[in-house]
Amino acid sequence: MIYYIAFVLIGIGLYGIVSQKNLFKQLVSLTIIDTAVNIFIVALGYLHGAEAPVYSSVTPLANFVDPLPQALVLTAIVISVGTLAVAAMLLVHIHEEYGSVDAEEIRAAKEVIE
Amino acid sequence: MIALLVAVPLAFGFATVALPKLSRYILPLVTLFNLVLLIGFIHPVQVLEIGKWPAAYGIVLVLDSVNYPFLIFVNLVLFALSISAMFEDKLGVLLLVLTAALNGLLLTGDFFNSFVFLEIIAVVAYVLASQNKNYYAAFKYLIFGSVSGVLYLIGVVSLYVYAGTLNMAYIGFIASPEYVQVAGIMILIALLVELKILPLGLWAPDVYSNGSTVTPVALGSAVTVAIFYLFSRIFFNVLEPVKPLPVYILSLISVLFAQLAAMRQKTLGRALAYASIAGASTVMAALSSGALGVEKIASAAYLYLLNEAISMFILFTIYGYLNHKGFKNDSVAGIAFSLASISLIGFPLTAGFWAKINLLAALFEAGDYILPAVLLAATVIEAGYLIKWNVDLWYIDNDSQDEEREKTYLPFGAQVVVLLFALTLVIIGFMPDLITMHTDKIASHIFDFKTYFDTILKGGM
Amino acid sequence: MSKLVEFFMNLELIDWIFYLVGGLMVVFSIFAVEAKRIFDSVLALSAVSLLSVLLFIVLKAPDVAITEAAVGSGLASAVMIFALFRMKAGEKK
Amino acid sequence: MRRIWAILISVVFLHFFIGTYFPTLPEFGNIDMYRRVSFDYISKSTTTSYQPVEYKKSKGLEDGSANVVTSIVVNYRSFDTLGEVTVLFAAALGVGILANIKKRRIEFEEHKVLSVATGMIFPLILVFGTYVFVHGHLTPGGGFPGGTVIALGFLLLMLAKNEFKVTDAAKHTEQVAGSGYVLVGLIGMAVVGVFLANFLPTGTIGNLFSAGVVPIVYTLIGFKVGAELSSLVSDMREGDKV
Repeated sequence: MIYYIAFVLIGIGLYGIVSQKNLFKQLVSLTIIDTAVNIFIVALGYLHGAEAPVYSSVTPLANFVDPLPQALVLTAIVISVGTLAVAAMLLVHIHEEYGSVDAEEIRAAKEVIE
Repeated sequence: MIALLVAVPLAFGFATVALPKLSRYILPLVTLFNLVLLIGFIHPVQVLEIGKWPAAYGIVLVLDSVNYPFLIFVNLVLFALSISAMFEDKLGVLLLVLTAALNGLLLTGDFFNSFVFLEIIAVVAYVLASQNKNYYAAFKYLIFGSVSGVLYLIGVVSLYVYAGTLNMAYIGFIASPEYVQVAGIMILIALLVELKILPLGLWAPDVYSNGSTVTPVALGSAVTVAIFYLFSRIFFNVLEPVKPLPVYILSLISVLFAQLAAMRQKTLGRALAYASIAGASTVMAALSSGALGVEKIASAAYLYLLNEAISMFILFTIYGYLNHKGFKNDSVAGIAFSLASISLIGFPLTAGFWAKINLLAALFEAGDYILPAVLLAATVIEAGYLIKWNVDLWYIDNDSQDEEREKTYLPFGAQVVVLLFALTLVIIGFMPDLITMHTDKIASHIFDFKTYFDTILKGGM
Repeated sequence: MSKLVEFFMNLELIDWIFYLVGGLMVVFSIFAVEAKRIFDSVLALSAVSLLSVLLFIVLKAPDVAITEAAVGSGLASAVMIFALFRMKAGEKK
Repeated sequence: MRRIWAILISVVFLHFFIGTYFPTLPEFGNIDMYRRVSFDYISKSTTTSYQPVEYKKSKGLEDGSANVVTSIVVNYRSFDTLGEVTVLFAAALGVGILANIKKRRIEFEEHKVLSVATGMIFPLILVFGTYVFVHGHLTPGGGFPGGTVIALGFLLLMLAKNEFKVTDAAKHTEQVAGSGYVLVGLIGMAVVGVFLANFLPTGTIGNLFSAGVVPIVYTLIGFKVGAELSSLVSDMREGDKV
């Protein structure tokens, strides 16, 4: 079930990237994809009836879900936010340069420059 | 010991962030240190289990006869780049990070680790691509690159689900082939985007033609070579090859389309960018040709890749400095440029000649006649536009702008590097055995999964 | 019809949460992609991110949930909104 | 036209994933833990034979953090985390390089309530962030969220006090913490002989002073991420500094 949610979200993100002319929307769609993939990966490690993978006074003995996908997702989240920051800065520059973040208007502005 | 190849550039990168002026001088020193370490002190075969965790659990770094030549070449390119290129101070820190990431990507024996290094390279590449106010192209690259990164991640994680580990050798041993195919498709698409095979590499022409002396060289000569290594490692060595036919056809179309597009370009930068795409596609076509697993084809393909990388280094560096100003004032650059173009076309007595002849011979032997035909047609087109550009640049008339003349020299460091690389091409042209010796070795080991697996199994030092 | 009722009767709590949160996420992300104003789509994005935090908690991944809450919906939205402000500042001139 | 293409691509994509990819996956919530390396991560027996771990009782394990995710992130797969830190580093550096826009900075109107409230909350946020990364090996959390919380605290300060700027001190923190991480790895290389190896005793699982180098590394990461992200946000706001 959760697989389908994740992949529908990825599909929406992909649709957004291809269909939207606004570059900012493309970035938003990209972030949706990242979130969806993270959900999918965590779901791959889920085990029915298991606990969160932390030894504590509540769970002194091991009956845990798979911790490795969670560790991978931690890395993936940080990587995606790094990419996002660079992308946001690039967008600011594009807006500075062409006065717009719309792909077609940028193309028009480029032709004027050339 | 081999961890130093990653740790040292990284440590210096972190340390110089507050004083970026230093990084300009540290970068050549660090890459030189890496080269000395590689040539003098560490030799294949070495396995390092990081943190002392056994191979299936932790991350292993492997140095064997396959990645050793690649490591030397990539560090050499970065060393040359640090001398020849012109960049702002802060980019020096970024290039140190790139050095560490490329070394890590070449050494790693772990799928997720390779994803992390690919992403470091990608983030660095986005920033590099935005040099010279090329922001829109960089953003396009970012979108393409991030989507491919997501696909790579899904592929890697599904390999973990199938095999229960992330170690490349163990996955190749455990995971069942029909499942691996599905994950392989995703990883393959991700790598094809980075290797700029055409429908997936539409970002490349704009990024490569930004006229900087860093971007096309770092991306085209260092990163592409490293990713070709990763491709060979994953699909020849570790996993079963994913049905190669679609990739083969895609690459063939990409070669022809890129060459035709290169012919029609009005600026040299874009023409070179398309030529670079065509080169990468040719190597890809050769590696994925129907006769998969033939060592001779792989060996010739690696020679082709080397020739491509060195020639493109020269051409892009000179284009970055001189733009369209011609060689009247700087005949050293002109000679290097012409030698590189000749080698790229494949005239006799250059490295390109042997690359193409070896490739053709190996393909004929294996009974593949489509790629040779495409290759010959591509060579004719390539010869056409490269000779045209050479003639244009040699006989261009810019006497009228006296003020500009002073500026159209290459800096001394760049001249030396470019000339040395051009000489290398000629020397390989006279003595191809120098290189074919190594490429044969790579090719004979890359299809040998058993040796690789045994190396990992035996573990650390 | 009876099959549909049966289907919903047999759902456990965790499935209900998935349907509810997942459905909301899909709605919000469609809104984020199709919204007219960019500001709205950034807000919808951070809503998607917050809902995913809920899913992470249900999936027994507290570490990921905390990181996503701080990084994904906190910092990422801040970065995007700052970028938007920058562009607005350019337009006024 | 563009939308039709987009729908087509998404449908092809979903078709591939649902038709070809999903059958290869295990059923949701029904995975086989014994076939995965995680099983040994949880019981902390990658180098020793299997032995169940008990909270506050097991001693001298190969890895001593009660939070298994942390033990993977900072110990078993520490090299990945080094790479992850590097991605963030490269991104912050890239934003710094790209920040040279000739545009005035983003100004905020100072608000009395906000600035007074921030004065009270800001230290609490810092304490909370520090708590999150110092206890990363015991409770959920760790260096990345902890550092981000600190950066968000600085963001709040930026919103409340218009003059506030992140100074070069952030860059120096980043420098020291980043090199410190590599240095910890190199010390491991000197003491144990392998890069990033744990060279401290792991103690009793569940105690604050346990888990060897893990808390040290997470603290360094916390400082580094905090400094990096605050300077990233500040760079985005300030524009051309020169």
